[in-house]
Amino acid sequence: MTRSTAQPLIALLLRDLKRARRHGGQSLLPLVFLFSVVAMIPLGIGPGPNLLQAIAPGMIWVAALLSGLLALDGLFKSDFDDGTLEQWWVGEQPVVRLVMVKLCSHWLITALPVIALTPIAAQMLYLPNEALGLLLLTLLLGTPILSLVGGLASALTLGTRQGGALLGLLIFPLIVPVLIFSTGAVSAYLDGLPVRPYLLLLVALLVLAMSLVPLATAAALRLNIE
Amino acid sequence: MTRSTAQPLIALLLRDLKRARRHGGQSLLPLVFLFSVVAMIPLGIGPGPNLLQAIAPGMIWVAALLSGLLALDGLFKSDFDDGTLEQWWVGEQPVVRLVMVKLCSHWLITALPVIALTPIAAQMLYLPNEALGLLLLTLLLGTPILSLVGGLASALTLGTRQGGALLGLLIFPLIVPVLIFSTGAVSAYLDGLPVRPYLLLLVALLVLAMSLVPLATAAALRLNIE
Amino acid sequence: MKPYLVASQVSFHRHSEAVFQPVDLNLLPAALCVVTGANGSGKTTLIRTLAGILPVSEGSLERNAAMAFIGHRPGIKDDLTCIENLSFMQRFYPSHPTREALGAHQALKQAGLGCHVRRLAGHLSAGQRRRLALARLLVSPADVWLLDEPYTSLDTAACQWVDGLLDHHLASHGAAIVTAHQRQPALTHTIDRLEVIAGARAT
Amino acid sequence: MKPYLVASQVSFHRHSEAVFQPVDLNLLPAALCVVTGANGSGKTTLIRTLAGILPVSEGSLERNAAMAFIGHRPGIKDDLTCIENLSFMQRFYPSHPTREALGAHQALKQAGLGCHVRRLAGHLSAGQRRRLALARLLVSPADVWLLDEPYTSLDTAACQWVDGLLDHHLASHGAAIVTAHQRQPALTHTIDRLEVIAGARAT
Amino acid sequence: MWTQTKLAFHKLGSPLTFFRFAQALIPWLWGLTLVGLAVGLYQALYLVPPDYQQGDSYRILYIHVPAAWQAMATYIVMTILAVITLVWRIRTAEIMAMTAAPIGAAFTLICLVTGAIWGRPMWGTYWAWDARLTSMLVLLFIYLGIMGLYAAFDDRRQGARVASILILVGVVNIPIIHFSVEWWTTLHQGSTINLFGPSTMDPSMLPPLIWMTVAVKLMFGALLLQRARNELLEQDQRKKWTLQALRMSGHDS
Ligand code: HEM
Ligand SMILES: Nc1ncnc2c1ncn2[C@@H]1O[C@H](COP(=O)(O)OP(=O)(O)OP(=O)(O)O)[C@@H](O)[C@H]1O
Ligand SMILES: Nc1ncnc2c1ncn2[C@@H]1O[C@H](COP(=O)(O)OP(=O)(O)OP(=O)(O)O)[C@@H](O)[C@H]1O
Ligand SMILES: [Mg+2]
Ligand SMILES: [Mg+2]
Repeated sequence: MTRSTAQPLIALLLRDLKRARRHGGQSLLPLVFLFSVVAMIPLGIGPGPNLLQAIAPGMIWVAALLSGLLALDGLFKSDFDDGTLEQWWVGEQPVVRLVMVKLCSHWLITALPVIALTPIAAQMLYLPNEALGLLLLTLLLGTPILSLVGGLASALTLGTRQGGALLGLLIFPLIVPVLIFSTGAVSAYLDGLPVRPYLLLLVALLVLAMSLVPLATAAALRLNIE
Repeated sequence: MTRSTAQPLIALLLRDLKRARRHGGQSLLPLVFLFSVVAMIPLGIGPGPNLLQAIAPGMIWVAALLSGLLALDGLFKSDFDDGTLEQWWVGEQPVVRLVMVKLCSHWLITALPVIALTPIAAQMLYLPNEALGLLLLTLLLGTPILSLVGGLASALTLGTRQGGALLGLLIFPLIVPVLIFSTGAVSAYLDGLPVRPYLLLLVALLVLAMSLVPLATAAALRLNIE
Repeated sequence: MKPYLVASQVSFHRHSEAVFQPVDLNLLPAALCVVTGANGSGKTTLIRTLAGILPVSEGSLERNAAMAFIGHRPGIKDDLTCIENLSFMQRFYPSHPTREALGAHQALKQAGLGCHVRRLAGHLSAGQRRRLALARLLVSPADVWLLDEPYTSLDTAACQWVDGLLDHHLASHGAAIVTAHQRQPALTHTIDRLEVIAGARAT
Repeated sequence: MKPYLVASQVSFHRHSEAVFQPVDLNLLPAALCVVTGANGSGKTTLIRTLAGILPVSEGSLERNAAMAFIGHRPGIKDDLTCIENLSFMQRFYPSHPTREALGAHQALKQAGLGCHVRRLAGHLSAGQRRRLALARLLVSPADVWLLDEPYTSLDTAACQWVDGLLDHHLASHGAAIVTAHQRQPALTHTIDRLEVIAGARAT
Repeated sequence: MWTQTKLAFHKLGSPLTFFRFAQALIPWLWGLTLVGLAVGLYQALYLVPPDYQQGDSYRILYIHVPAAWQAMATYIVMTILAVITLVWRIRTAEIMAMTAAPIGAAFTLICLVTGAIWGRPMWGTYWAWDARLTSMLVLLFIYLGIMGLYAAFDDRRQGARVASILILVGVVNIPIIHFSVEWWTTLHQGSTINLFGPSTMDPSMLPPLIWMTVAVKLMFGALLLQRARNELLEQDQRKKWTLQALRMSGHDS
């Protein structure tokens, strides 16, 4: 990719990050959620380290999920409403690339803050250090899948067509396995069971999503623009 | 209130409900969240009824909260952006009433579905039936406070670009107590402690919020459309 | 005849500075006032002040009539159909009891949207959207119309339709304040003009 | 001279019916084509088809030039300032290498927004927004301009500015397709006209 | 009578009068604050005997309690200013209300931190979701919310008015903080100090508390006037009265 073709992509990424920083809340809200959960759970169920350990991965994953979902609404919608999106087909830039940039910025805005603060939350929930590494690995493998699948869902639901909401719903079940495998991996580790199968599954899902979803998303956007 | 003054209010309520039904997703997402959590938690921490019981109120409350927050973005924003909101000050209709209608529709769209499905979720998490009644009571008392406070916060931040971040900052301090007292009531019940103080507190908060917040919200909207 | 609207030395301040220079206006029944001025001179701000949306920062404003304000963003919901939008407007905006009101279907037909009744408003063309917004004047009539650039995006036929609406409104003792840049109202009634000049700071 | 754009019997179908009747067009360098037609006749749809946003349903379309399309909704972000919006456009839209491009600040000044550089785009007046949208033509020039109602909301001075831009563009062998309802381009160059007629179903 | 008060109000509200008033008062306030702090701290740290139960750790009370009281008093002052802002739209009131918020936040933070430090030896934990502790934390967030909201508006006056609404709503938290120990008896102790009647506290422990409380009040006054004056000067850099005021106080330029 030469400098001139990369420039629009970089511009798009930087603009999205700037707008996200300006709005802030979207990435702050899940963090607040994460920490209020971390602070509240010990109150609710007593501060037994074992129990907290068991819940930790689930809570952190829910925060990541939440973060991703909250920001999904505006992913393509705002560009669609104000006419930026249709410009994607005027230029020569392949739309798949633009889609990937969008997904990338979604991941940076929503998943990265949660991942960055995971070590602290894990500490507060008594997660052993080795398990923390594994948890981070599952987050790094799994959150991009969330962004990809979420992006596809929001592309499908973009138009005012009523079927959209339904299609979106069909997509969400795709996310549940990611959640289950990721938290499963950490529980397996804590129970002394092998974690490789879980990780391999996540990797497979990620590779699949990465190769298929951007194309599908671009096609969905195109259809919705008509 | 005569028929002619009530008519615009009813029209507004029906329109908002119709649009929400058309979009669907907003009230479905939190339900999906609720059930994926309900399905996942036993996987993460093992299916001990006691443990699940302890977590149940928290999870259901988080789903209600999520539901409320997801829809908050569009509460006044969409009317503000397309110019319906400014019309509120052209007519003779007191704005406080219109605000109350809006909050009402927000509650119907976001809280009601969660409350309606709570019995099922509670069943899946082994919550005893009497505790379920209490949980429903706290939801009925607490979720209107969420809608009220959320509405105020989104009115206050309407004209700013930091919208989201501020929204979180404004909402959480006011909402965390509601969450704590509500889940606290159920835990106290499960531990055989008195729950009256918690409920009285919720009632007090609700009455306070009902009497103050609509006025403040109307004033905040007025200042923000300048 | 009592004026519908009396403004004396009205101005609106933002960042503690006047957006436009103080305005005097006396709107009698059957009068049409066309507001002109360069881009950014404050026409929209003035008309929103007169409508009661913005507070009067200085001067005094007296409003004695039911008003209908149609601005750049006329409050059309893209996810509702034309008829749903219009029926909502019909019920939401107060309709002056002594003025004749049309049904929503009839109003749509008059606005030339007869065969788009069940189309989503988000799928309308720019001119069709504006027609839909203006159709509100038919379903919930008011004494004073405040129209911010009503001719925007309209074709010749629609412009003439708007002229006809205005003429009929004035004939039945209504009054209107209209801003316009390119196309000016072409009526049988006489027209007052008001030039808005930007305040001190804006240039 | 090779034409920038050749359309023969182009049409776009929605719900399996043509939105507008098939169009023939041969856009040579230094040519300006004004598209006219009633509201809802399909001007915007045609211009979006020519831009490549909508697929050609029938007929054939050949595009040999870099294009800039500015529609009713020109992709301005309300939560960014004027200069942030324009700098983004400058980098996002490909700039034709052989054409001269202005800096974002200079372009804003030319568009008459010199003293609104750091104002949020959401706070601009309607005309100022359109000026901002059009300023894009200065910062990332293209061979063919597709302008959907560029004169909307503009005052006399700004309309003349747009005329000047078009004149200059044509003089430097650019071409443009413009839709217009009320104000028509007033140029020194000759102008072609294309009347769009609604397809079978729409009336 | 009414119109006269209103006139007097607007007179004090004019930036120049306010500037003169503040300029005259600030040095006195700071002077008295220092005296009060010196006497109070000396008594608190040297004169008062150790507690028979808590030893020396209770001495943190002399910071904790005045800070807690000031955190709440600041909010009440802000509430009054917010009413003035919304009803009469007096600019100096707007500015004072907004500049008071960070000061209140600071006192709240001091109260929270000293309370947490004290809580460790007393209750065996830094933090618990006790009603008073929670409501005090909420107060901190309200202060932060007010500051954030004010900062989020480009138009300062608009921001001040919107934030004033938040101030008015948030005031319900103040009685909750104060009465929480009576309504829900949990960790935090109830009122032991009664300035206008018999306290349940040892009388010898009282004087330093009074000294510290008064000193903190004066400090608040000084900080508020100073911050408000600076903000006013900054906002009005280019106004006529600013030059006049600066010339008056010997800043020729
Ligand atoms: C983070 C923890 C704490 C917070 C947020 C806190 C907050 C407060 C507040 C807001 C007040 C003023 C109440 C009023 O006058 O209405 C207060 C007073 C007081 N606090 Fe604390 N406190 C904390 C910890 C403690 C601890 C650990 C102790 C010692 C056991 C303590 C002892 C006192 C006493 C003696 C008073 C004066 C009560 C009176 O007579 O009104 N506090 N605290
Ligand atoms: N919310 C706002 N915040 C700050 N400035 C604003 C805001 N709204 C409008 N302005 C500024 O106030 C001035 C007047 O705007 P207004 O919309 O009234 O102009 P107008 O005369 O209607 O222009 P146009 O002919 O372009 O519609 C403009 O310079 C505009 O940039
Ligand atoms: N997304 C859509 N779905 C269905 N119909 C549409 C959609 N977009 C436009 N139409 C219809 O297609 C027709 C042509 O619309 P178009 O926007 O091209 O008209 P136009 O000539 O630009 O009109 P105007 O002068 O009002 O801008 C209209 O009848 C419109 O209602
Ligand atoms: Mg305008
Ligand atoms: Mg069009």
